[in-house]
Amino acid sequence: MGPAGTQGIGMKFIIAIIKPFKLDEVREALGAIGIAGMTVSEVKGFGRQKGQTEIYRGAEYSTNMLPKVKIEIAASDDLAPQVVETIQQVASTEAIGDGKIFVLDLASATRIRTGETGDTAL
Amino acid sequence: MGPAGTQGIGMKFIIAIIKPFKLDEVREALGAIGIAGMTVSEVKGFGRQKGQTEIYRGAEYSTNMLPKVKIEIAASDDLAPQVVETIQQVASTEAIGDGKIFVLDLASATRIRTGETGDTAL
Amino acid sequence: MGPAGTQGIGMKFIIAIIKPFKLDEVREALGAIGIAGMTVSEVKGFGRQKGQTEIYRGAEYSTNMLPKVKIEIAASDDLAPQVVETIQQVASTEAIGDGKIFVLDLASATRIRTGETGDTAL
Amino acid sequence: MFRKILCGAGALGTSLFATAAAAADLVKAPDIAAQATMVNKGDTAWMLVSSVLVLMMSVPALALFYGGLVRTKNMLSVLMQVFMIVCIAALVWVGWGYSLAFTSGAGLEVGGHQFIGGISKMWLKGVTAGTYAATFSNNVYLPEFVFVIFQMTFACITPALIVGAFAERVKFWPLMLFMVLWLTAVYFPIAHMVWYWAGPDFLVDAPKDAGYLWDMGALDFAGGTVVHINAGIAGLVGCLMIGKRVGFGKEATPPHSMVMTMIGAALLWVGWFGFNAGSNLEANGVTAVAFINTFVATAAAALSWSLVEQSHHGKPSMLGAVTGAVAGLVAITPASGFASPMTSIAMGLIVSPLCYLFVSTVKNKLKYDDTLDVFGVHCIGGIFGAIATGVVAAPALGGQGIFDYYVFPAGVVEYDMAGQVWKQVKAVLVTLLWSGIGSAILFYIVDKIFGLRPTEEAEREGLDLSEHGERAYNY
Amino acid sequence: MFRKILCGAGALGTSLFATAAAAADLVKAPDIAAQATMVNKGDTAWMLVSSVLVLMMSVPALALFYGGLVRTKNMLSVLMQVFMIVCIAALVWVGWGYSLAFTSGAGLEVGGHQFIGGISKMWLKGVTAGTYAATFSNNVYLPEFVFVIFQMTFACITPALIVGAFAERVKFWPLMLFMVLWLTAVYFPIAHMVWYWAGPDFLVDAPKDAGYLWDMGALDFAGGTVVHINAGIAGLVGCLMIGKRVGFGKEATPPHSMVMTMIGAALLWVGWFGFNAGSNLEANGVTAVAFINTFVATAAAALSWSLVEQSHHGKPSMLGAVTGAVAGLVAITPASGFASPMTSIAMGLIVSPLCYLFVSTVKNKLKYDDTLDVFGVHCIGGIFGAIATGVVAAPALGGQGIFDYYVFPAGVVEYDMAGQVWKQVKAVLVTLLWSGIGSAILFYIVDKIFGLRPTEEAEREGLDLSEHGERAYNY
Amino acid sequence: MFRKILCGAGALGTSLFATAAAAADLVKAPDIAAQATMVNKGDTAWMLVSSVLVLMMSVPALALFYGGLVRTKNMLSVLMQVFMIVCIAALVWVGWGYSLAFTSGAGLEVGGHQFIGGISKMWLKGVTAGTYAATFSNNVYLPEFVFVIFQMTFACITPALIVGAFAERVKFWPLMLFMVLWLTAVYFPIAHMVWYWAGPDFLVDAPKDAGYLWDMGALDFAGGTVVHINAGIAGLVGCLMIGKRVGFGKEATPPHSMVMTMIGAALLWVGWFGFNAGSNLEANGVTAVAFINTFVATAAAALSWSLVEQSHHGKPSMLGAVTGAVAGLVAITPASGFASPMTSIAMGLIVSPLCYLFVSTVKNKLKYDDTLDVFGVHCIGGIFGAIATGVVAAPALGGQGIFDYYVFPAGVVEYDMAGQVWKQVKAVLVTLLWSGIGSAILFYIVDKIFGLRPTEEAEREGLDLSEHGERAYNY
Ligand SMILES: Nc1ncnc2c1ncn2[C@@H]1O[C@H](COP(=O)(O)OP(=O)(O)O)[C@@H](O)[C@H]1O
Ligand SMILES: Nc1ncnc2c1ncn2[C@@H]1O[C@H](COP(=O)(O)OP(=O)(O)O)[C@@H](O)[C@H]1O
Ligand SMILES: Nc1ncnc2c1ncn2[C@@H]1O[C@H](COP(=O)(O)OP(=O)(O)O)[C@@H](O)[C@H]1O
Repeated sequence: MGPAGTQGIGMKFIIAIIKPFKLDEVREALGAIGIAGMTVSEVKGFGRQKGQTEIYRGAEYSTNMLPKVKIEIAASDDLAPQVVETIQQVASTEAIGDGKIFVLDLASATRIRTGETGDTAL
Repeated sequence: MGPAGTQGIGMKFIIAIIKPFKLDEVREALGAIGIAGMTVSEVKGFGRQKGQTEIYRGAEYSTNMLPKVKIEIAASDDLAPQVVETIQQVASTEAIGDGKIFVLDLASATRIRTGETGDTAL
Repeated sequence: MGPAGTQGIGMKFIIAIIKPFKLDEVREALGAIGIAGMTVSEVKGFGRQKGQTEIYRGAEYSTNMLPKVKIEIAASDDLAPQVVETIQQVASTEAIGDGKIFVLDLASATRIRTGETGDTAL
Repeated sequence: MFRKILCGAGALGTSLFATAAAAADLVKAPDIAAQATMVNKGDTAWMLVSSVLVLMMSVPALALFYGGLVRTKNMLSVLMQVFMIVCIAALVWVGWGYSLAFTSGAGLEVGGHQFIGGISKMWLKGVTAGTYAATFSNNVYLPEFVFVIFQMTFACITPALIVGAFAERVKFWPLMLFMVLWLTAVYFPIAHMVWYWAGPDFLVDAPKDAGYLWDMGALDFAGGTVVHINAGIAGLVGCLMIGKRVGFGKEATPPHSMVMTMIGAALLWVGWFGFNAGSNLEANGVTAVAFINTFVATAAAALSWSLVEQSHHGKPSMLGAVTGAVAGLVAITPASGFASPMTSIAMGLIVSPLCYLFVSTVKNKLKYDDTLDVFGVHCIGGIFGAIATGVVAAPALGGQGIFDYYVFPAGVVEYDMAGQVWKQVKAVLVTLLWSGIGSAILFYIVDKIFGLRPTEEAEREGLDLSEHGERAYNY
Repeated sequence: MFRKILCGAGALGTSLFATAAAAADLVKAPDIAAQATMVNKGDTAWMLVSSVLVLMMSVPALALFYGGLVRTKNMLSVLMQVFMIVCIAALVWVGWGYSLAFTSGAGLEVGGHQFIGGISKMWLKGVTAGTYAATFSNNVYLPEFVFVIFQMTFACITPALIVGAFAERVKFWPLMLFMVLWLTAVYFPIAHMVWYWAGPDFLVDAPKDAGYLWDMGALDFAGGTVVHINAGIAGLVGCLMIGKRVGFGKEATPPHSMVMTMIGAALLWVGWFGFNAGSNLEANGVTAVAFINTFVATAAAALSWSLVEQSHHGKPSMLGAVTGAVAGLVAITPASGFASPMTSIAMGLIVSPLCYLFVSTVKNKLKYDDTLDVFGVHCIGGIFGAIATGVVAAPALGGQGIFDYYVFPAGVVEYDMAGQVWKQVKAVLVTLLWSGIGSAILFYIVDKIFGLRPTEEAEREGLDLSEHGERAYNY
Repeated sequence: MFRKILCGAGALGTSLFATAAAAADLVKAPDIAAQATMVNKGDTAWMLVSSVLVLMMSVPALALFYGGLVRTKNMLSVLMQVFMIVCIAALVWVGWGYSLAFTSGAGLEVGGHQFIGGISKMWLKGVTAGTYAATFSNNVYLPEFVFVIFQMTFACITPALIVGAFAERVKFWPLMLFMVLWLTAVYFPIAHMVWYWAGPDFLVDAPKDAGYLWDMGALDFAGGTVVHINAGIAGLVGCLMIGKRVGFGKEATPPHSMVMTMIGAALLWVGWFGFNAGSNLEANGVTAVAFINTFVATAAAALSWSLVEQSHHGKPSMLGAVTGAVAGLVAITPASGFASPMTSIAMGLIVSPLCYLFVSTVKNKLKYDDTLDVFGVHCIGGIFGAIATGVVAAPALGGQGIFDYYVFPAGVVEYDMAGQVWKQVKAVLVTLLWSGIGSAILFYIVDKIFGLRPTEEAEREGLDLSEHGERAYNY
């Protein structure tokens, strides 16, 4: 629908779930390949990785919910594979629970300040 | 763009907004149909459901923003409808504000630990 | 996959990153064009905007991570451009860091309470 | 607040010598003008400070200790309940509580007065800046208002202790009403039975002018029976009658802020010195005994709970340590002015495993939903402490022994440990029965008339919003 | 810190008998060596503890009470303002404050001294471990440093109260400068007018050696005029002159942490016993009167605010309860050593609806942005309390009455309620005018020269980052 | 807790006159029955309150001050370490600490006793409600338990100070073991050396019955050497031997809750009056001197740190202000009973820039990871304070001077500033060496046998979960 779509400049929306302490490293590495912006949030992850058992007085809470960080990055089709690869390499500790990278197609992007659209908006 | 796309194994990215106290039940039900992982975050929802009026000294704050939980699940095309159905059934209290389930197409998925892609990465 | 897809009524999933203090205004403006619901979360943004330098005893922390608010809105194809435009106009302060609006295609939407799908679920 | 205490030669000497030249000069049944000369400003200062400390135990300490352990959505309800109970109890205390607890009852001859006091001082009638209250030493007095205040802080915290047992699932105003009734029908009578007596300069001429359990010879220095067993059993009854929380046993309910719980526990410890050492009513050597016992029993109990957890779960938790500390404080309370530091340590070491057993195993087995372990910590710890008091008070174990106030001036008596323990057991049983049955009746009445339980929806949403219309945090 | 108090036979007796054998032995105008023998360590202990408690009222109590009510982004600015005001006020106090407030001014004959003291004790010149300060009893003294300290804590908290009125929108250093000026030109004069006098052993020979309002006979036991009305009106002037917050009335500004507010309120209550009961300067029966009045007035006001909210909104909020408690504390402050417990309860019950009216209806009508209701609670509550003091002090109502210090030894006088109320009203008006006008001038000057208001951008970002470069929480 | 103090005519007079008619009546070496008559309840009340305040400094104050500065995932570990150290130290204190610190050592003739006391009072043998401890005034006594308690609170907080230096990276139980050893081998000997002496009524007949540094004439009113230098240097050694945190210098580690840090700092200030003014052991004019000095030095240091930050970074931070306050408290500690308010202000103004230099520049240069600046604030501030004490005690500067206890009754002596400063320097060096070397040996031993450092994974996950199995917050 958006102008980006009509312009035919493809973009991807990349969602990566990583271990929290890897965030700084990932950010630096992405900066190095020219990613200027991203949006980060704290999430809880549920997967194969087992969480710590927590005990409060008598009661044990063994939760599989573990703190993770979610990174969202809009990138042009050209840059996207490199972004995925960089995250995968930097965020990996080769231990279970390192997380996932999901890639979705992005129909359009707009910079609020200027109203620019397409990949110049990123 | 990713190998998943080229492999032709379709995947969906499912976003569900539910009432917080339903989370445990939903997780269990999804586990039962074979969903091994998901990512959860706390959000605030705005919709038809009316929030409580809060009063601080003289001032009343009546907000429609209500605490909700967002679940994100990547699933293969096969499993996706079942996921949607399960969530819909378990999370429903038949009261206003139960939430929504959105499904998007997923272009690719990568497991950070191993670099695997496609639905084996899930 | 979902019935919405089959029904052929297109929908978009709009993700906007804005400055926190603009949230109330944006919500009102969207209400005015008929957006009944949305989901909001607190995120941290990384971009061109420079953050404040924080100093704790000797150590300086100059982070580019700034508090932002993420709004997620599912809307029918018809309404989506208007949503994007409204957000862009209302959230803009013409200062760096105003944020972005991303639009993705939405394959299906379900209302948990009723099980309705398609744009009537929104 | 205790009976027949042996002040020890030195301590007794202290207080006597500070006000009078020698025991020979002691005045029997001094009149009010004489009493005015028997007040020491050091005692007054100490007792006022102690009162401040005990108030701090309720707000903010107990409120935070409890509040940190509930879920975010119920935080304010706990803070509000504790805060408002303190307010209401203070008003009830000056209204009729002080009179019912600390005046001689009608019917002295038939003995009914031994269960409840009279109404002569309702609304503090007759209490002025120039009336005095007795201490545990002959010819040592306090301004009566000081005693009224100190005891008021006890009447404020005891009902507040109860709410932990059914936190997260009770309606506010009915609970407040219950507390007014409970104070009147349960707390004041028990306080009268345990702590009321005519005072050391007067008892000898009116030997029956004392509460039932005091007269029987039961020891309770600072409130093992009156405060902890009393509140603990009321809590158990309440949690059974109100029922389990929605989702109990299914949903995880981890404490929302262990930091608040730690602040609360630390301030409870700090304030408890007013509670225990203040209960000596004077600032002398025995006060210091009560103080150090309170200190080391707590330390020992915190350590001991951590060791139990280490051996049971492989990790000592902070919640465990502070729970142990509170258990130690509860246990030492009735014994604080009687024990020695070494027997206090022993009590601390023992009470934690005991309470741990109740809090983890017994509670899980019996499946009652005592949200914040009021029964497991306060009632069990209180029972242990009350009975152990009979042992550790023994001079043979370094204890302070007991004092005979039926002679003038008061003097030391032989210590009969078995006899004393038996008196302690009887006092425990009387308290359990009176409070257990009384509380059950009152919960029943209030529930029938006003309903104690919020709707399931209100409970799910959290009491902060549904009962108070606010939210604890808006970060 | 009050005038002409009737200590009551017993209380007076207490202090006299503790230091001297009989009233006949009382020494008029004792020299310093004699004063040294008239010090009681119980009083010293009590007054030092009271000072500790009042400091705790500022930090952390007031800081948290206020801080919890602002938005997260301004939390540290509030904590910092309160903390630094306390520090600066302490330095100003030992610099020139004590001298300006508590020495006899120059020009005794022309009366100018009645508005401000002299400079003879600047930098605490001449104050040593061996100089003494008078109390309200003949021949009872305190080490002078104890009095300096106690009064210092009052000079620290009063300016800190003001900042709540314009929280979230003021620049740090200009505010600090304002406070130095305000203490000097507003607080010290008013403290001198209300609380300065030659003392009970000296007044009789120098009957004009007293502050203007003291001399007029206005009663202010612990600071209704000097502290609360004074700070409250300064706050109102400040919030009007600094202007409304950006987004006021449009953006929701719910308190970011009600838990901090509750901790603050509870510790304010706890500390306020030092403030009120400490203001008796001795540890005796009247001290206990001030203490219990402070306790029950607060309890009644908290309950009463909750009842108003229940009837108005259908729910009692925790913020309401603690706001009521603070209103009760404010109201009882000037009356604490004069009222009886029952009239204190009445004052508590009345003050809450009154403040509620201002905080909700009046403020919303007039649309001034008194962020934390400094005017609505402290000024209104203070005015009510100051005037009501004239009523509740009446012995006919159980009050302590007033004492004539113009004879030696001091003795009781007839009580004229109408006359006393009128004196109270005059004292309120003088305070409102002096502080209102003085504050306006000082705000104007500081604003013109340095600017009090941060830029809109800085305000939006929050003062924590823009003024202090830090963030309250990094969870 | 200090030596040879000039109480000042008035202050001395106070205590003497309160208990005896005139100096002529003073009793040399009074027996226990005589001592019983020399106890003042005002002193007892004050010292018990001071003990409560010092306990509050550890829990919750220090725990929160430190805890707020670490990352969320390590919050509970800090709270737990501080809480449990207090518990264990209390038990060790009554076990053997009091005896090793405050009894005369064996071998009085050969001088070995000057470094460590004896074992005669292990498990508090012989200490009862009727034994007494000396103060700094002739013929003024405290119940011995009061002194045991007060000193216990010092033994509790000192080891707790250390943990800040290696917060976020230490194993719990090995740390607890280290603390037991450190108290025994480092703290008790230094306390004995600095604070042990026979008392003013006995020293004259046993002039060698005093600790090594006391005997040398080093002044330490409330613990500059014993507490702050001692803990500060142990912290530095610990942080060097345990090593830097994983990610040190790379990952940002902003404090997780400045609010907790502020609450902690404020309560430290509040409690420190018990620490410093309590160290006078009586409630008199000198107590008030120590109190006001503690107040204004802190205020000056907080202001001064803010000014340094303003000029260096353009913004005064709240963390800076409270860090300055703590630095001021540390600096004034050894001098509190000796300085005047004006020299205390000077000390406060100077100590902040000094500590600031260490905390920012020096630490960053030398790259040691002293997580919470235990060395930079406590050791550096302590050294400055200890040495400056030799200056500010001079009567010429308004100081209290020193007192000669080798005569009876004790009297004033000439003040030799250069000589005194040199004694102070020697005391600092002895403390640095004893504690530095002793700590290094103990850390080494514990590390070899049990390991002090958690695994990298445990550290990354956070000590709350890995060491204690809980989470601080579950909002
Ligand atoms: N199907 C999924 N959909 C969305 N998020 C997932 C999914 N599976 C895993 N995740 C996220 O990835 C994180 C890591 O997954 P996990 O199975 O523990 O380890 P690994 O990625 O090493 O296989 C989870 O904590 C969760 O946040
Ligand atoms: N158009 C939308 N886009 C994104 N999220 C929505 C939208 N509409 C509703 N939501 C989310 O779903 C939640 C529930 O919606 P609401 O309208 O209150 O009730 P219901 O789902 O029962 O119709 C909202 O709180 C919000 O989080
Ligand atoms: N490529 C991107 N992908 C996802 N989010 C982005 C991206 N670039 C910017 N953002 C988000 O938008 C916010 C504003 O971006 P910024 O570059 O600071 O200013 P502007 O939007 O004015 O260009 C960022 O804080 C971040 O949350």
